[in-house]
This record gives sequence, C-alpha cells and structure tokens, in this order.
Amino acid sequence: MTISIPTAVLIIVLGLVGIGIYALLTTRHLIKVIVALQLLVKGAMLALVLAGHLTGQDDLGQSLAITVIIADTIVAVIGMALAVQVRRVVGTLDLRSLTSLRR
Amino acid sequence: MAELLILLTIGLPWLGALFCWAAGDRHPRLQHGLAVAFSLAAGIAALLLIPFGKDQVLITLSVGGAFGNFTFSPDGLGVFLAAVATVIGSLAVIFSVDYMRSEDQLGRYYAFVLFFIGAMVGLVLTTNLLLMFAFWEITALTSYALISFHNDDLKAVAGGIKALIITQFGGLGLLIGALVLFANTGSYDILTIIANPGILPAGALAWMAFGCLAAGAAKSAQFPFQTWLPDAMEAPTPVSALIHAATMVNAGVYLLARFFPAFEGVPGWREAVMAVGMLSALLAAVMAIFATDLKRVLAYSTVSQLGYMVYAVGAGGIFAAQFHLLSHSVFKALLFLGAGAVIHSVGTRDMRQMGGLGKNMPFVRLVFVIGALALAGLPVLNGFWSKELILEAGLAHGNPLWMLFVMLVVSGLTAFYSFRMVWLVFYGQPRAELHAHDAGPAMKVALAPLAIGTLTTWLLAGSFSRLLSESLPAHQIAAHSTGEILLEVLTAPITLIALLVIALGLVCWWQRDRLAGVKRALTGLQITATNSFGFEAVNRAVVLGAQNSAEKLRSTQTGVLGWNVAYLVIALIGVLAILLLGVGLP
Amino acid sequence: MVHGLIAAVTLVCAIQAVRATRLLVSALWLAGASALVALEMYLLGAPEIAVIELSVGAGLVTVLFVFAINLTGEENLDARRMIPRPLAWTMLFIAGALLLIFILPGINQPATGQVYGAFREIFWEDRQLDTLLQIIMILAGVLGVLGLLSDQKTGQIAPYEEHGA
Amino acid sequence: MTANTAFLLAVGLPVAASPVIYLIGRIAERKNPKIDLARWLALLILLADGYFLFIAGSEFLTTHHELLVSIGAVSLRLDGIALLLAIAVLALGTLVTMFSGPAIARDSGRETYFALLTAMIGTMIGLGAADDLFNLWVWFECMALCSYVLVAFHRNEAAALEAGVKYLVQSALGTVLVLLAIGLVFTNTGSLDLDEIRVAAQPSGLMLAAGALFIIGFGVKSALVPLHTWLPDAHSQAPSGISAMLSGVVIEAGLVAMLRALGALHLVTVSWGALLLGFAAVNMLVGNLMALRQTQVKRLLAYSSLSHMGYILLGVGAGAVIGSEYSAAGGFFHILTHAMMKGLAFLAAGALLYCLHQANDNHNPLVVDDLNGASRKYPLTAFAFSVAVLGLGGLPPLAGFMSKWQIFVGGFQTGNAWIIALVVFAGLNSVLSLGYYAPLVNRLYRRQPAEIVEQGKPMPVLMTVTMVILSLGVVVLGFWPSLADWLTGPAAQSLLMLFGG
Repeated sequence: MTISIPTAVLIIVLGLVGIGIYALLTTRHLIKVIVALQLLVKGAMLALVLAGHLTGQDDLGQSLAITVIIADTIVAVIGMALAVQVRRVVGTLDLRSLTSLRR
Repeated sequence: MAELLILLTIGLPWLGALFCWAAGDRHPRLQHGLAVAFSLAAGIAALLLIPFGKDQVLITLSVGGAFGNFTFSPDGLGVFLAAVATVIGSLAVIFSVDYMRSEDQLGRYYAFVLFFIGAMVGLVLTTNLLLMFAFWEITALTSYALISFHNDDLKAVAGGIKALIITQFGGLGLLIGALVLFANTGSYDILTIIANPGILPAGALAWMAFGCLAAGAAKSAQFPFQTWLPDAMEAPTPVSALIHAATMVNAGVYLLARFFPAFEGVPGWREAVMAVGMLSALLAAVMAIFATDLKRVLAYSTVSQLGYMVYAVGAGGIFAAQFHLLSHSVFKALLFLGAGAVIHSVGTRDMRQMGGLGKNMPFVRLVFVIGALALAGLPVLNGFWSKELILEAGLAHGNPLWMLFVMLVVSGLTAFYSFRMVWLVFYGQPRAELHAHDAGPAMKVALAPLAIGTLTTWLLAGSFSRLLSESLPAHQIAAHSTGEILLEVLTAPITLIALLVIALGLVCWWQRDRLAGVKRALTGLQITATNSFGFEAVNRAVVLGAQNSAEKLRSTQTGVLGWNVAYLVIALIGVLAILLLGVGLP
Repeated sequence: MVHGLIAAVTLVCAIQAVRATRLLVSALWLAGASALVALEMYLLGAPEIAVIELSVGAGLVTVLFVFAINLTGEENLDARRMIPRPLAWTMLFIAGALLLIFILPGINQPATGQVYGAFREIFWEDRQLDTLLQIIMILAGVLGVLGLLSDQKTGQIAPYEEHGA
Repeated sequence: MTANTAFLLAVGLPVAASPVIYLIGRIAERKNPKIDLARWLALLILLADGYFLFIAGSEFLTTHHELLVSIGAVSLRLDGIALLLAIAVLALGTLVTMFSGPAIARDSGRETYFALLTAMIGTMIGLGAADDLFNLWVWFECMALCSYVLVAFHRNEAAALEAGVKYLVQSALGTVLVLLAIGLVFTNTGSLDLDEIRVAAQPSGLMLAAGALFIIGFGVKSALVPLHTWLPDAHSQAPSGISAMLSGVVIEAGLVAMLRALGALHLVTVSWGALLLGFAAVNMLVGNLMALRQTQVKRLLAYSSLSHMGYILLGVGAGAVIGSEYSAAGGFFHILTHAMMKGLAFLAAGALLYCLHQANDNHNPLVVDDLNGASRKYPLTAFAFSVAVLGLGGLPPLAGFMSKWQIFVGGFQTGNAWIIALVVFAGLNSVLSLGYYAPLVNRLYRRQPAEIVEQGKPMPVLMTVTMVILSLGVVVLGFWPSLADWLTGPAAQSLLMLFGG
C-alpha cells in the first residue's frame, strides 16, 4: 500500500496537532506546555505549506509559513519569559501550583 | 402651551434631582428647599395641564429606527395621574422635611424621589410603548434605590432587590407587549392599537394582552407577584406613601385601564384580570388582619385595594377603577404619612407596642381616623363612593357573580382590619413606654390637604367622568354629573348590601372578645396568612435555587490549565457534532 | 514511501518530546521533529521555508529552550497528570475522527489557484503587509522579554505621590 | 490628503509609532522619570490617529463607498464594521491611555506598557479592516501577542503570571486551529482573498470543518462559553486599563475576526448564525450565574462580559441567520455601549483598586466589601461605577437599556419562534443580572465606610476625568439612542452583506 503525499502530510499535521493537544491536556510542566505549543504550530505551518503545494501555489504557502514561524517563535519566547518569571516568583513550574485563580 | 407644560412636569423634577444631588450633603437646608420648590412647581404645572386633557399627540421627537417616535399626549387618564403623582409627590416631599430632618445623604434621597416623580409623569403621558417601558423601568429603579435607602440595613437591601427583581420579572410582559406591537405594526404608538386592535393578529394581541397583565400585576403587587410590596416597607415612610401606595403601584392599574379597549376582546383576558384582582384583594385582606407591623398592614391593604381596581378594570368599570385610584391615592397617602408621623415619633413600627397614642398625637389621630374610615368604605368619605362604584361595575352583564360576592366579603374584612389598626395604635391602654409627640409643622402641612382631600375628592366625580369621557373615545366612558353618579350609588341595592357587610366587619371587631372561639378556629388560617400563603417560600426557593446552581457552576472554573484546554476540545467536538447532525455532509 | 517514513519518524519524535521526563531531552526531540518537518517541506517544494524552519524552528528555538531550562532548572514532577489520560485520549479520538469525517472526502480534490510569481516577489511585495507586521510581533516579543525579565524587584516601586497624575 | 491615504495612516500610525514610543519613553525614563513622556506621546499619536480616522470615515459615510487600499496583493477595506470597531477601539484606547497614566505611574516598564497599548490599538483597527484571510490572522496574532505581555504586566505577582500563562496557552491553541482552518480554506478555494473565497466557497465537508475551526479558534478570544476559562483570570489580573480594553474591545475584535471568516464561508451553510445564537444562550446564562456569587469585583465584571457577549451574539447571530437589520444594528450598538459601560466599570473598579490598595502598596484584589461606603470619599467614582453597572444591567435611562432594546426588537421582528424565545430568555437573564449588579451599587452608598476606604488615597484627577467622560457617554446614549445610528447602521449593512449579499 502506498500512501499519497497529501495523506502522508495530513497524517503529520493531524498527528502533531493531536500530540500537542494531548500534551497540553496532560502535562504538568510549564516548559513542556511550550514544547507542546511548538508541536502544534509546526503542524499548522505544515498544513499551510501543504495547502500551497496542493493548489499549485507553493511560494505563497511558503511566505505564509514564514510569518507563522516568526509568530510562533515569539509566542515561545514570551512563553519562556513567563516561565522564567513564574519560576522566580512562584518557585516552581508545576502547573498544579498555578491554580490559584479559580471559581 | 400644553407642550411646555408637559415638558415642565417631567423636566422640573428631573432638574430638581440634579440640583439636589449637586447641592451636596453639607447643605441639607438647601436640599430640602430645592426639593420642595421643584416638586411644588411640577405639581402646579401638572394641575395647569388638566384643562388641556385631550386625546391628541402634542410632542413628537422623531428618534427613528428601532426606537420609533418619542411621543407625549395629555389625555384624561394621563393628566389625571400626572396630577396625582406630582401633587402627592410634593406633599410627600414637604412631609420629608420633618421626617428626614436628621438623616444623612439627603441628596440621594431627594434626587431619587424627584427622579421618580418625573418618570411617573412621563410614564402616564407618553404614547410610545418603548418610552413607557423605559419610564416603567426608571420607576422600578428609583423604587429600588429608595427602598434600599438605608443601605446599611440588610433588610432594606434585601427588600430593595426583591422589589426590583420581581417587578422587572413581571415587566418582561410589558417588554414582550411592546416588542410584539413593533414587530407587527412597525411603531410603538399606543393610540393606534387602542383605536384599532384589529391591526394585530389575534395571537399577537393575546400575547400582548397577557404580557401586559403580568407586567401590571407585578407593578401593582398583585397575585402572584404581591410579595415584594410588604418588604418594600423598609423604605422611608414618605417614600412608602408616594411610591408604594399613591403612585407607582397604580401604574399597573393604569396600564390595564389604558389598554382595556384593545384587550377586552381577547378571550379569557377580562376573566383573568378579574381573578387576579379578586385573589389579591382577598389574600392581602386576610394577611392584613393578622399583621402586627403598622406599615405592613397598610401595605397589605394597598395590595387589597389595588385588587379592587384591577377587578374593576376586568369587569369593565374603567371609570370606577380610576375613580377609586384617585380616592385610594389620597387616603392611602394620608394613612402612610400619618403612620410615618407615628413611627417618627415613637420609633417603632410594631403595633403591639403602641396603644393609646391618640392622647399625645391628637392631630395625627384625627387625620388617621379619617383615612381609615375612607379605607373601610364608610360614607361619605371618598373611599365609600368609589368602592361602591366598583362593586356596581361587578354587576355588569357577563361578570361572574361569585367574584362579586368575594369582593363583598373583602370589604367586610377591610373594615375589620382598618378598625383593628386604628384601635391598636391610638386607643386602649399604652402597651409600652413610648414617648409620643405630635407631628411637626411640615408634616401637618402635608397631612392637612390630604385629609381634606379624603373628605372631598368624591365631589369631583362629575368633572372627572367628563374628562375621561371626552379624552378617551375608545374607552366609551359615559359622562355623568356628580349628582347623577351619587344618586346612582345611593339607590343601588348593592350599596346597601356592602354597607351591611362593612357593618358586620365593624361588629366583629367590637365583639372580638366574644368571638374568641372563632379566633381559635382560625389559628390555622392565621399561621398560613402570616406565612403569606406560601408565596414567600416560593420566592425563597427560587432565590436559593439560583444561588445553588450558581455555586455549583462555579466549580467548573477549576483554574487547572488542562481542564481549560479540555473544554476547548469538548467545544470543538460539540460544534462538529452539531454540524454533522444538523447540517450533514453535503 | 519516503513521505510515509518521514511521517512515522516525525510523529515518533513528537511523542518522545512529550513523553521525555528530562526537559533537555524533550527540547532535543522537539528539534528533531522540527528538522523532519523542514525536510518534509523541502520535499513538498518549499526549500526556502525549509531552511528557515531548520534554522529558526530547529536551531534558534532549541537554543532558547536550553537557555530557559538553564534559568529555571530541571524539576522532577511526579507522574500525576493534569487530567486522566484515558479521558484525554477519548476526547482527542472523537475530535480527530469527526474532523477526518469532514476533511477526508475533500482533501484530495484541491482547487488550483492562480500562481502570482516567485517566492521573493510574493513575500516581499504581494504580502508585504504580513512581513511588515512581523515587526510588531518582534517588538511585542522583545518588550515582553525585557518587561518580564528585567531585574527590578517589587521593593523598588516608586514611592506614592499625592495626585500622581 | 485623500481619504485612502488617511485610512492607511489611521491603520498604520499607531503600529508604526509604537517602537518610537518605546524608544523615546525609554530614553526619557532614564533622563527624567517624572515626565512620563511615553504616555503623552501615545496620547498624541492616538489623537492624531483619530483625525485620520475622521477623514477616512467621513468619506465612507458620505459617499457610501467602502474604501479599499491595496498593499501588494493584500488589501485593507474600510466598511461599516471596520469603522465601528476602529472608533470603539480608538475612543476607549485614548481614554484608557489617559487613565493609565496615574494608574501605573509607580510601576516600572511604563514605556513598554504604552508602546504595547498603542500597538494593540493599531492592530485592532487593522484587524477590523483586513480583507485577506491570512492577513486577518496576522493582525489577530499581533493583537494577541501585545495583549499577552500586557496581561502579565504586574510581573512580580504570581496571580498575574498565572493569568498570563493561561491566556497565552489557550489563545495560542485557538490560533493554531485558525491556521488549520485557513489551510483548509486555502486548499479548497485556492485563494486567501476574502471576496474570492466568498464566491468560491461551496458546501463541502472540508469547509464545514474550516468553519467549525474558525468558530472555536476565534471563539477563544471572543470568550464563547466554554472557551472562556482564560477570561476571568486575565481580566481580573491585568492592569485595570488593560482589563477595560480586553473586555471592552478585544473580545469584540475577536468576534469581528470570526464574523469576517465565517462571512466568507456564508455559502457553505446557513448554520453559522444559528451556532452563534446557540453560543449566545449559553454565554448569557453561564456568565450571569458565574457572576452571581462572585466576591472579587474585577472578576465579577469579567464574568458579566460573558453574558454581554451573549447579547451581542444574539443580535449579530439573528442578523446573520435571518438578515434582520435591526438585530445586527442592535448587536453592533451593544458592542459600542458595552465598550463604554464595561470600560467605565473596569476603570472605576481600577480607580478604587488603585486608591484603596495599590497606592497603599498592597496587592490584594478589590473585593465587594471594599466598596462599602466608597461614595463617602469618592463620590464621582461611586457615581460613575453605579452608572456603569446599572447600564450593564439594562436599566434606563442608560445606554445599555437602549442597545439591548434594539437587539430585542430585531429578534422579535424576525418572527422566528426560536429567536423570539431566545430574546425572552435574554430578558430573563437581564433580570437575573440585576441580582449582582444592584448590590454593588448598594455597597457604594452605605453610610459606614469600610476601614480600607477611610485609609484610601485621593483620586488622581486624570482618572476622574476619564470616568466622567465615559459616564456622560453612557447617559447621553441612553437618552438619545439614535445618536449612534450613523455608525451602527452601516455596520449592520456590512454584516448583512457578509452573510447574505
């Protein structure tokens, strides 16, 4: 059985997104949360490139993806800065201790 | 000229409200003065407006779009109620000069009282249903603010919220009515629908009719919404007199009377209105018999008397209802202000601690007795004439006679509790060490006109009927002279029956010691009545239910990031599932 | 076949990145996944973005992670999850299945759009607005880092002044 | 200056100016921290931006032609919705800038705050005007990035950091879903231009999935229940000016983005509006119940934003489903009035928070007990707060009454039984909401001030001025609701064009 190229890429996309959300659901470590976000965005980025490829507009897909890379790197940077500050102020990166805001 | 007077009657109190607020609480004398001046000026403007009472739109502000035209029209119903609101309003303000003398935050007090007066005038003069609803809500807001005026008192706060929520809940009926009207006709004009109810489809008209009934019942503290009024008695007494006896609570009756020509053809509507009025009159009268708090007795009696008016509207006696409204406004304001003088003097509202106060407060006793006799419906006071007219309206063709019978019984109960109240407060032996003093000068200035009014307003019957008859063509009110009306009342057999029942009520109070057996037999009724026939329990259950479900729901905000993300996934699943099931794959 | 293999390895990397107990290891697995995504992009005919992904996604971000982990330190958390694993799996499975039901029939019939020009033109001219807005993103990132991590402590807040307006 | 140039400047000026604000602010901070140059610079920029917007907007309103400016292949379009959002954002943004001066005067990093605030305002104006699906996402993401940093501005407080983390993660996840949806749309239509997509998007499973992803992705930002969980945290922990922005315009900007994306897919199914109506019902109820027993003031206001988003969705959704112009206009009117009322409520709460807590170097949240008797010391603030919450509760003669009314009228006019039932439900919710708004007012006017009120610091003048301006707006619109028609009417028409035309 051969897998068509779009199907294979689609598997990567959905796989990355699924794994990313799974990690968000279960992980307790803030840095791991940021890792999960990175996985998610890579999936989304690949989806855009795939879309460009399928519609014959590879270069448009690429230029969108660049913007996405920048955006998600910034998200990661801000996330890490938050994490570092959380470590300083709260003393731990355990998400279980970041549950003071409830009800 | 009339345009200017309309604007003045609404605008002067609102301007006064602004000034009183702006004057600042460091200048109480200035605030008293401003309030009295502006309310009196509004009262004069309203009285001057009466001769212009015609059925015609005088002011049109074209707002457009979803808001229609803001229109005002001084017809008989409107100018009469505007006059009641401003005149009794200014008397209540004058009374407040003494009553609120030592109080704090007068700016807030007077601002809301004046804001209320203006809104009440607007409510009765506008012919745009949106605007009517807006004024309706403003009166609810001011009523709420004044009930809770003593904000540090938890009971006052609770009473305010209760009144606000219940009247707003009923107010939804008026909202629905207004929206139905606009959705079907593209305008909020009240006069059109009254002149020609056929422009609405029958179903829509029924929604509007019963919506207005719900709104009117809530505003006038009628069954099944009556519970808020007794708790509203936490308000300063002049406010109780003005808002919760003489004016705002009449808005419900006004609404039903105003729309009567449009709704009378709706199947079941008139019967429902009569039933609401009858039940309110009966239940409240029974509660008044057992109540021990002076203001609560008056509150129950207000519910009961409003029940008479609502019943009269349902029975088709618009003139009788409005005439009783006039009488009731005057004598109930008198009773409340009299009670206010007593409470101000002795510092308690519990009648069980009073007794024998008449010796020290002869003036208050005199006016209070006049008011109580009018409430009981004894000739020749104003309450007698208007109540008899209502009973007579109940006889009209097609009205169920058993309801009339109940109303007759209620008039006996009314006599009973009126005498009980007067006796407990002013006569007999003092039951506690209370230092009573008679009313202050400003209080007397406010009480005297009301007492005179109670003795004389029935003389206005003829001109009142002419005013209504001329300006409300759709209501088909026949104009009669005062003499004709009085003669009609005096010669009607029902008057005699009613007087007999009232006398029976009196005798029962007189011979209460001999009726101890009956009283024992009625202990069960007493317990039920003091528990407000279970309505309070329903209220509490609703409040508790809302609070418990709120508390339960709050636990969904876990503060755990994982769950937050899980909700997002669940929402995605939900939306996809809805699309799959609802739309299907193309 | 190559694509299938890349897909498999990418997902393994991703899973490892999530499962790894040590953060550094996790970051490295992430870099691996990133590199493979870049490879896949290259194969899809997107060489420029592949390079950028390799340098930024696999390179820069990993460096940042290492920095951040150094600053915060490794922390051994017990294995308890935020929410139960079976529940997470069930939700993801349902969501994924639903999405696939919607997507699969259509994914293989793409539209063909108009091709406007070369990458350089598209990026620098057609989509210059997106490119310009990256400046704002970077500004937010820089200010975020500077703002969050500047050394000032709570005690150094300026004293209260009357009418601080 | 042509209208198109003015429009471009209106979009670009705040964005372009924000690095300058930061740099100059930074330098001024070193030289003389007393002047707080960044704030005044930001205010100047925003006022200038208002001038440009005025030129562009009046051109659009007089000619009834949408302004279209192309930059490369991407264009920006000034239609009714864009103008309404821009005016709401700019007006509230300017007032918040004024307010924030004293509110954060003692914190470090003021230049960061004002630079990012200006940038966020600019990106929201751009977001409203975006005419390209991907460009819409870029504006959206820029706005989000600015707001993450602003929410966590109090970086030494654990709660603020926690709120920032949650906001960032949930928002970023939403962003990813939007990107996936863009990928699907792009695959299916071969285009990113919203107008081309409108024509090309035909019913298919793929596009349904894309729409669902748009709803969830943008829905995180616009606080649809149950995607709202970040909102009470972020809105309560952010600096009060930012809370006002978030609640007053940012969640609405998320909604506008969602409407643009869904509007492009309007041929796919008519159900988008119906889904929004469903969320409207849930939002109203959940928001009110969550607020009912809340004791922290800012958190209470945050939950009430959920229910107000419900009213807005009711108007907008009915506009999208049935094409009811009154509904749509009501929805947009409520966006305006809610921006004013909720902005005012957050600013008033923030002013009290500042005077009672922060000025005394204490970082506790403002709880309802702190409001007791606040009118004694802060009469104007108490009055403004009362106006705001009573307006939110829908009491006349305040703006909230009229905007709700317009939504309700539109709903009834559709004649659709479901929508009418929803309007009645909304009315019930409005009554329920008084159960938590009214007690707040009561507390403010108690005679016996809470101890904390007696120790409160005086209210800065600029704060009072902003609150007075907003209160006046709320009252005036309540008396004369058609004053906003020139703005809500075109916005409603634009919405109907999006979903029907």
